[in-house]
Amino acid sequence: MDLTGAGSTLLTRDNFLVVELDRFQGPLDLLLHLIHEQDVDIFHIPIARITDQFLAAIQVLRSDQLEGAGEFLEMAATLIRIKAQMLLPRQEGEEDQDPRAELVHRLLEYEQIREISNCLKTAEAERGRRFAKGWVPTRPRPEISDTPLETTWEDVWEVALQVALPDPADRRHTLPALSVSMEDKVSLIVTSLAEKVRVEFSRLLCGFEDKTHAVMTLLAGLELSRRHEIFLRQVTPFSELWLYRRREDDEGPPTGGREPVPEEPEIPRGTRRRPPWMPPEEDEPADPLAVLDVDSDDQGADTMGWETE
Amino acid sequence: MNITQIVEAVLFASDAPLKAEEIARADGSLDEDIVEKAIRTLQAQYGDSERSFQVVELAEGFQILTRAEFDPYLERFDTIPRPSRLSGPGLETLAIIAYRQPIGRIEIEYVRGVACGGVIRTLQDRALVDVVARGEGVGRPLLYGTTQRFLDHFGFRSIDDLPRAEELPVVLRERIPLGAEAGDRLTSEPDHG
Amino acid sequence: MNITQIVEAVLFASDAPLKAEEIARADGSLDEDIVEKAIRTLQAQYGDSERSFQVVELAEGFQILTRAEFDPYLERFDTIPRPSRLSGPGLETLAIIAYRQPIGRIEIEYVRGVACGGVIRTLQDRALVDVVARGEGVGRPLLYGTTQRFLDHFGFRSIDDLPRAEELPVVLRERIPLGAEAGDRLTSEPDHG
Repeated sequence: MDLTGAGSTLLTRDNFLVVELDRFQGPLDLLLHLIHEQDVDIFHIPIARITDQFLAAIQVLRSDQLEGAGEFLEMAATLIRIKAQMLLPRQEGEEDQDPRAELVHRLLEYEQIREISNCLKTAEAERGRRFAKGWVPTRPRPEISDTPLETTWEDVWEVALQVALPDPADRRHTLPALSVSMEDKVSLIVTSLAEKVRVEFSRLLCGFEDKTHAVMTLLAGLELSRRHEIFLRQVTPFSELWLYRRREDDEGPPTGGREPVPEEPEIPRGTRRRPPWMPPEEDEPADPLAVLDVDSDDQGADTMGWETE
Repeated sequence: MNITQIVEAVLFASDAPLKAEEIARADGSLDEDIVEKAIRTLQAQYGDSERSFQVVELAEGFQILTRAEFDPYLERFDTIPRPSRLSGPGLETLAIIAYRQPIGRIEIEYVRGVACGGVIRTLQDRALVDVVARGEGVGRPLLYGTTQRFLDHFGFRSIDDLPRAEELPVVLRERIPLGAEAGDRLTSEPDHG
Repeated sequence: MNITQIVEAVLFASDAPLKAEEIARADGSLDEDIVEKAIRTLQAQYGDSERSFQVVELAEGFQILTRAEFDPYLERFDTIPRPSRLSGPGLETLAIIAYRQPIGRIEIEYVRGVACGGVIRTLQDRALVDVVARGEGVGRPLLYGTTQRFLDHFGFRSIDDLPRAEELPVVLRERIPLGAEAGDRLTSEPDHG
């Protein structure tokens, strides 16, 4: 369709009509505007004039490449078609159908929709003046467990299928200083005492540089003593602290007169079994259980430290 | 602890309108009638004690809302959530859907004369409209209708609260089949002139 | 429209606790003292008329909240509390506990390869798992298992109902001692010899 020719001439002739297309929501909106501007009876639209004005108005569309230009062009085509039909002589016997009928119908309907839109706008504004209680917890301190859980069993199941033991090769071998656990030390003492009757505290610290190990070992010793699994003995202040295995039939520590005889502690160094939890002298990975991947997704603060109760 | 208090607690704690039968679920001693009676009691109590809020019938349910005249005092609080207003195209599209539901996109676009896919999606995102059925025609088009949220957003009790059909001109009351290719059919409709 | 009503409207509509000086912003006629007086008036009115809500002073300010004794009636309304989902780590930890209970934290961490204290606490907060026993071994570790709420939520009658265990990965299916290669400290009583 050639809009350029018709449009440019009409624009000069009807340039009293300045139309900002951005203001319009579409071709029907623009048409209604043109009709109302000129106080035209919607049922008797002067189709030739309105068509010319419409074409002139959408000139800007072509240059601006506005989104929705096609809709305006489509309407332009419809108007041109109606204009042409209006010029044709009515044939005898044919239903007296005004070519404008559909357009009028659409315009009326659209106008109605706009009226309803305005009603909605008013209702929206009125409703907007009233407020529901802002969402607040219904109680001062709601338990997290009070909130509904949307997780389904399927969610759990899917993850369950993925659970696999991590490949030991993938594990990062960082041993944070804080990961000294009393469990480890209890285990160290118990294992050491599995082979012998008693063990020196200092020997339990062999290979552990950090002071934390000493503290935890002492605590483990006290704990085992409390549980009557071992007893502790130190002859004089600052002398070696001995940890003794306690058998079921044991009554208590050896009596004062029978101090530990020196022959006990000696063990062939080379044959001492390295407990599995004890870091070996070499740089090979230590006990995987003591290995903590601190960079992982979990809250890193909770390390494998001493389980508090 | 009496029934009115229980109903009040439930209404108070909810962040959306609740139907009487939903409220009744709070306790075995309640049913729909009892709840509605309790709500009338609350409405009277709030009125008598000049509370700044009321129990309002809304979106086929009940909700406690502040009275409109306090709006000016609430304006400056950013802790008070305000729903955003709809745009012109949004309102137009919603008007068409509200009056002609269930309705497909093509018909909406015919009435508005412009493409509406984006607007409909926005309205769906805001839960004001939703797909309510599929059409019979080619491709079984999606048909849209309004939601409870729509009623809530505009403060309507039900869809009957919309301006009544009698108040509308002839054209809208007639459910003429509309569509992209309905132009021919339309011109053969009885003359509206 | 009086000051007490204005303060009430602001308190009601806000979705966060407000301090007296914040509430005072609603109107030029208000200051902190006036607001606090109004709040005391409201507290008295709500008390006298036996409202099911009250104005509560929290660390962050004032809020209108339902009284705690109505909690049981509010539990079944899904419009009230915000639903939430478990995270990926939460799901995995829950799966491990469900299929291998009772299980200690060290073992869970062994399977997951990461620290799990926080996740376990979250699951405990949600009442999906809890401490069900103490281990026999050294340090008497806490052992976790699933709760009645877990069964209710996922719709199982008992732990034995957990479905399709035969499809599970070996680590969850078989009661092999976890961390066996690391020594027997986790699963067997140390030999006191």
